[in-house]
Amino acid sequence: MQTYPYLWQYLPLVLQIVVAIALAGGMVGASFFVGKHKNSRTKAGTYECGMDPVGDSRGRFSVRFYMVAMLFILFDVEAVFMLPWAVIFRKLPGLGYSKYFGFNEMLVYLAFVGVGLFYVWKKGILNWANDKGDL
Amino acid sequence: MNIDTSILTLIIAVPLAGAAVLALLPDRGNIQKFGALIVTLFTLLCTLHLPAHFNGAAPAGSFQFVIDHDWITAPSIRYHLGVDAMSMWLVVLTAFLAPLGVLASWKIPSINERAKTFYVLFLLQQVAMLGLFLALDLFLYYAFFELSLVPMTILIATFGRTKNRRPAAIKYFVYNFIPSAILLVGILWLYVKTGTFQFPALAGLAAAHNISPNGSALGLASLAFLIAFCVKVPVFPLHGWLKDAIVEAPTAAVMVLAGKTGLYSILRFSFGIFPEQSHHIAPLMLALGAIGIVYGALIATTRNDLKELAAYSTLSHLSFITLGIFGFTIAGLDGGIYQILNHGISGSALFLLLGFLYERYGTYDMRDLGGLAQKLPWMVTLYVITTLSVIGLPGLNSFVGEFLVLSGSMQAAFAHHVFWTVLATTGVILSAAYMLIMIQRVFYGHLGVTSSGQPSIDLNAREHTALWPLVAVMVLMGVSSPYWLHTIDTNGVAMSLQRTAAPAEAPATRIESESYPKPVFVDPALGAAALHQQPEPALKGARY
Amino acid sequence: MIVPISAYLILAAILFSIGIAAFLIKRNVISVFMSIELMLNAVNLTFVAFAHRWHAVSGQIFVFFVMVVAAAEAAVGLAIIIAIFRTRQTLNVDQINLMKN
Amino acid sequence: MNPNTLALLPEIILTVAGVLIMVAEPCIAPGKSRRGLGWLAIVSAAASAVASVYQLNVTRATLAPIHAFSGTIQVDAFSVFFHLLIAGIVVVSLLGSLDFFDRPDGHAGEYFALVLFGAVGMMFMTSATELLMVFVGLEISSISSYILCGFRKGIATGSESSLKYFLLGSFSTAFFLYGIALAFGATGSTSIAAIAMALSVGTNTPHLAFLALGMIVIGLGFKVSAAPFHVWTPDVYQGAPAPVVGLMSTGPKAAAFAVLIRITFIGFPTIEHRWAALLWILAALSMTIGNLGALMQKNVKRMLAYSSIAHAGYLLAAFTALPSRGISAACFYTATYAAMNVGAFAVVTQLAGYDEHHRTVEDFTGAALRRPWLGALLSFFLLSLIGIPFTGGFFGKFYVFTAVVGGGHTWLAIVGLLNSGLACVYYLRLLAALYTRHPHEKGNDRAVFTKLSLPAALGLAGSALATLALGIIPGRTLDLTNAAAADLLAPNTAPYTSANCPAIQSSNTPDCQPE
Amino acid sequence: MPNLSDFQVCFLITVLKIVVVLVITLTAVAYTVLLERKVIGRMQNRWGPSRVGPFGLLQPLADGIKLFLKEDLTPMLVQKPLFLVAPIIALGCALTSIAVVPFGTLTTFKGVDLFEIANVNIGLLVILGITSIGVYGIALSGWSSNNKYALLGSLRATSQVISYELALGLSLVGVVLRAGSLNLRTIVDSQSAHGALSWNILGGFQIVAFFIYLMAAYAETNRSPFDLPEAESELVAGYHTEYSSMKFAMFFMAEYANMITVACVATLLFFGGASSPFGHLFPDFGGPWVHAGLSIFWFVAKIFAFLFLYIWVRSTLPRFRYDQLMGFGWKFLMPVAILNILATSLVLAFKG
Repeated sequence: MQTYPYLWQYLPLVLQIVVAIALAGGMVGASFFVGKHKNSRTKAGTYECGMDPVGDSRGRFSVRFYMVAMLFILFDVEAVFMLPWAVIFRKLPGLGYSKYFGFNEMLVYLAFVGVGLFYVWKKGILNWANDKGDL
Repeated sequence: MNIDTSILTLIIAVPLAGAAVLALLPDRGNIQKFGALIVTLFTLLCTLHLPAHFNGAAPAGSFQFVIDHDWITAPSIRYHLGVDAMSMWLVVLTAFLAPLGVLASWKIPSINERAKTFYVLFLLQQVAMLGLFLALDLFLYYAFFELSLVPMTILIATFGRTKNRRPAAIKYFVYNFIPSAILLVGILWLYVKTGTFQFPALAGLAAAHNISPNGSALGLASLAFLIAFCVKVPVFPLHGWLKDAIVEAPTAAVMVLAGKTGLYSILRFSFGIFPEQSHHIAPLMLALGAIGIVYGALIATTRNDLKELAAYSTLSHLSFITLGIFGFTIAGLDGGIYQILNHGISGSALFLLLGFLYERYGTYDMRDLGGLAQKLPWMVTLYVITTLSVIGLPGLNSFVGEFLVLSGSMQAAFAHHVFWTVLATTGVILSAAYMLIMIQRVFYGHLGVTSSGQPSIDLNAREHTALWPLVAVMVLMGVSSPYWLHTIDTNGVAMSLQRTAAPAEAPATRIESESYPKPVFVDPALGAAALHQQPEPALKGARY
Repeated sequence: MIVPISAYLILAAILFSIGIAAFLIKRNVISVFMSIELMLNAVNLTFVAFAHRWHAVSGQIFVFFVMVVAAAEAAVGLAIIIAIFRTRQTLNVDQINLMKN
Repeated sequence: MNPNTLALLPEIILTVAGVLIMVAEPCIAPGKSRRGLGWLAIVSAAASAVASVYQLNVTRATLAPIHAFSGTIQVDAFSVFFHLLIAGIVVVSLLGSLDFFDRPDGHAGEYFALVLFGAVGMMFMTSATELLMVFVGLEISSISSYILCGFRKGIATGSESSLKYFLLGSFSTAFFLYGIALAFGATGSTSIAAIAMALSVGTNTPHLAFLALGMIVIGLGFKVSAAPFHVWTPDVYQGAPAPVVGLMSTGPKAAAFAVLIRITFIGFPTIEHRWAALLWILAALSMTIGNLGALMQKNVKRMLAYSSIAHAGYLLAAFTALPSRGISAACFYTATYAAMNVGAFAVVTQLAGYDEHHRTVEDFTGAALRRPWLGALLSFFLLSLIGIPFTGGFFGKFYVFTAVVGGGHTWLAIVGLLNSGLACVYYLRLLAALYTRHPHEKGNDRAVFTKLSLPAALGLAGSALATLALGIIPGRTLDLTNAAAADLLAPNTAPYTSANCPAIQSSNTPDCQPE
Repeated sequence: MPNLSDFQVCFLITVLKIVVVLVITLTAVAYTVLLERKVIGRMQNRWGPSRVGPFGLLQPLADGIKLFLKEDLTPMLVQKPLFLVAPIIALGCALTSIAVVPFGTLTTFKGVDLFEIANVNIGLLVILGITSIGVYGIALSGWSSNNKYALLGSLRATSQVISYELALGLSLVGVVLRAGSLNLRTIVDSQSAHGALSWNILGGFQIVAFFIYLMAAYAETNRSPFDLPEAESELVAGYHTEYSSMKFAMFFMAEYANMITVACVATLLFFGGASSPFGHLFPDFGGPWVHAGLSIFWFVAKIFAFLFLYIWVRSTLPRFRYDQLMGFGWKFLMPVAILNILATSLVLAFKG
């Protein structure tokens, strides 16, 4: 069986990305050239059920969305640590660690994640229904 | 426990403990006043132990009542206290003035409002002054040296007389603190070179030329010391803080403000550690002293404000002492040291009297006063005595000091010393002039605006109590000066000779050892023997 | 297809410098914040390049830590930026100057 | 005890307490007092100090430092000294601010928890011997501080200060990290001892090592607010709540200095001549810029911010001294600076109040006459900051400059002491203001000053006593700092082999090409 | 091809694979739409598309041509670059993540894996990563549209997607724990020993993980019952309100492509991928090509089942309320996923 250099396995992935984006871009471009263009003021206006738009649409929105963004960053990064751990978990005893070493370590780690979740929960940030939470 | 070995600790501890107790006591009624009075009197009592048990026959450079304990090991700092004749008298003087200062502050309304603040700070100031005179460890000395700034600054800032008090306080502190930072560099440099902070050890090393081979570094270090001390005195161009501080500070604080500490430091540390360098700079200092005398006197003649006048008079009289000690003659040094004590007594008396006047009339402006002699017979009597003492009337204390100073500087072995001495002598005349004019303007002539409008009450018992001891001492020191000069003389002789001592063993690596005469004496105390080998003009000097 | 390690380092240095420049020039808080992220990523690139040079995995682990910390910082930073936007209604650093006497 | 647990015992205690407090905070009804949580925080900080002492005893008994986590953590007298210092700072700060945030919208529990987490990061920094761990500790402490800066809700300057601190803090972190990356590149390791080992056998890229150290110094220079990296300090200190400033002007600074000491003296001794010159300049600049800047300030907190820049300069001066003296002096100065600065800010906290109605020097006029004890304490701390004898500040300065002169840098000592002379002007302006009678004394001024609570009094007394003790009986502390220096400079016994340090293996044949 | 270098061979085969896969995927997307309409029609007791071609089989083609020829409208107030880039990102990401999916057993030709475009050892991470990037398409489209409906829709979509991404990521950890690898082929191999019995969902006791994954996958693809971002009754058409013509179609295609990817991942992780459900119950027969063909059959069958489930759910369940949606993700799925990880690792540790 033939083997190729390590980095070559990513080559198809890169190609796929290029092709996919080219395809998507091509679609946009093609439809631009194919479709007819007969613009009018009404047509090109913002769609707001036929009314003229009121106010700026990029104004402020609920701070909860920001909260979700922040929580996501934190918890996602925490989740990232679990994948390498999961990959190596079953090999740990073979590396001279005790049977429950991996589990214990993750228990501590998840305890922190859990505390974080509990805190956020208790602070009412996960409560979307009422504004009791202090935001 | 032997009282002799712990008396110095006691002298420092009493006012310190007193301050702590007063800080905890309530600020009500007369508690603070009487407390301060008791503490200061007890301190005085303790200090009187020193002259009573002082061994006058001890050789120069030796210290008595020494206490020497380990304090910090890593930079080797020791709790090392001791006195010789010079510092002993200064300690006694400081302790003596303190109760008088308390009495002087008795009735001042601004002080009575915040009596606790005032007396606690006053006692802390005492601690710093006493510690400064007693410390033989350079670190400890420096600590007290800087500590002495703090209570005074706060006293001026809080109890200053005019709106100008805050700038005056800051000016006072900054003027003294920045040079003292330089002093610290000097001390550190000394420590790094020698590994010790102990003054006796350092003095020995200096006499043996064993501190550093680097002549210019030594010169700079000595300058670091001298500048800090000169500001503290103050010596002529560095006197900027003096007027403001004296004008603002309350009487009790003014009594300890100038003179003693700086001059003592010069005599002890500049001369003790850097004899060679001090001799080098002496001509300049003589000049500054003489200029300071005349400058102070001239400015004083133009002042209308009594406190300003007294401030410049102080500058003038302190410059006398500078002139005397930098002549490096026995007479000059003895006279200088004696004059420090004299100025402490007479100057304090003057400021007390000014303070009493102010309590009565609320002004220091001579134009508002006048014609008080009729109304205040006791005050005028004491005022005149004090003034005469300040001027240097024979029979009173200052005469002895000034005479010795002038004769000493006349014999000094430095260039232009005759010129400077003559210039200084004109200062005596000027001094007499402005002091007598002051008497005339305040006590004689027509009644002033203020003095006519106020009821005049002569000195009361408290004020008499505060003043008479001073007057008594003036007379005593004037007529029986040998008692003091006898003890002080060991210091004077030692200092005048320090330069002649030479290294006992010059290490081969020392470069400058070639520029000095052959090693003869190790102990500066034994340096007197060198007299016979050196044609020293000072030796012919009048020895009273 | 061999890229010398110096190329990675130079690229990283350039990115880092761009980050510094953007930090100093940009006026929008978010842009400033992003320039910091750019600097951190330049550092990551450096780490990876050096990890390759020394055949040491520690450099790559470091990248992991840097990313995590950067994320934590980003969360806090966003919170702070939101807080300041809610009180001041601006994200221009020149207008956030209440304390210049 | 498991060495891993033992090595992190103080941190573990603080973490557990912090987590408990954090979890408890939202469970307590809003509006209820959080004092209990505060006391828990204080007790845990004290417990961590006890744990540090225990660590010290263990190292004394075994005559070896505690190594943990494959040599990335090392607990010796040096780390213990800083652990104790940080624990002390935290205890005093918390005592002084127990009631500060205790108001309906205060969330004091979060404050306590964040302070503890910050302390965890700082302690971690001081015992980490691996740059990666240092970085993690640095970030833990920094992120807590960023949040704490803006902790007062609805005060615009607070969030502004928080933002500035955050932006410049992250900026400096990037530099620090880049320095680590370059150090890794120069030596193939991020362990401080291994870096030293690799540099000692010679590297083909000596300039890279210096560049790395330069970047690290820049990064840490921001953290300790050394000039010219100080620009954030005044704004941040002005906007942040006073108790937080007291904490963050001392704790993280102490930790950053510990790191700097470890990195420079242990990691890069081979290029000492270069970084000593660098730090000489930084020190002189910091002192001068700090003091000159402080002279212009009217706002008390801004003034103290500049003063802290100047003090960073004095501390940096110690780095130019010989290692044993320099480390000891730097440690000691850190302690004294912490004692007096925490105290000063604790008093400012009390005098200025939550909303800081009293913020300029003029606002403090006569404060000492109305509140004699607070005024006396503040003046005491100010005197210590000036460097008046019989206070810690004086002895610290004295000790540092003895070391500096001993290291042959007399001119730096002169610059430093002249600067301290200059510094007395602005300290004194405040001091004199405290004791000046107000030109038109207002009777209602008294009401504005809050009453001093018992914990605050305890905290103030603690820092005042510490400042005094460091000035009068510094012997014990000096023993500890000397032991710290000795431990740090002792030949390294960490489990480093050449296997951990690729630079040693391949220093002759650098393999720069990917396969 | 004897005169071609290794690299050129590899490159050519790869390009060929990509073209084939993309064609199939896009066709599948088109016919998934048809399938959905048909199935829902039947479930709602109507016919669904039936006019264009036999059984309406040409309907997707007709739709495509119609959309392609429509006027490409760019409203005045949009931020043009972002407005253009958003659909490209959405579709590009959707089409990219299929690259690491192995749809058949390992069959190599000249050392190149035929049934997987890119056999990378972190395949699972690649899928997660590219899916995350897809969020940008949604966020940017809403932001650039300068339309309140679009903005709200995209905000909702974004926060929903990133929220459920956590649960999704965590649910996969159990599978990774069992397989000890992030390589999708290895994961599939780890559950092909005994057919359906060794699938993660059954033999691996990852049924909890599967359900978490299922919920999260619905939310990730903005499908009913989590299709709040495009809730017609509230937001017109959500984030693609302002899009028309092909750009609108691209969002549509991206959604269905994502559905297919998600179905692929579910199959790979929980249902043994391309392996037969009967394992070794039956003796091997046929050569490698038969094997390959069979494996692809199983794979497609599983995906089809999964897609059918999607459609079934859509026609059955009503839409969530937004607070319920977020609460469900954060307060239920997250903790359960964490517990699942702990339980799985504990069992694995216990078994050694």
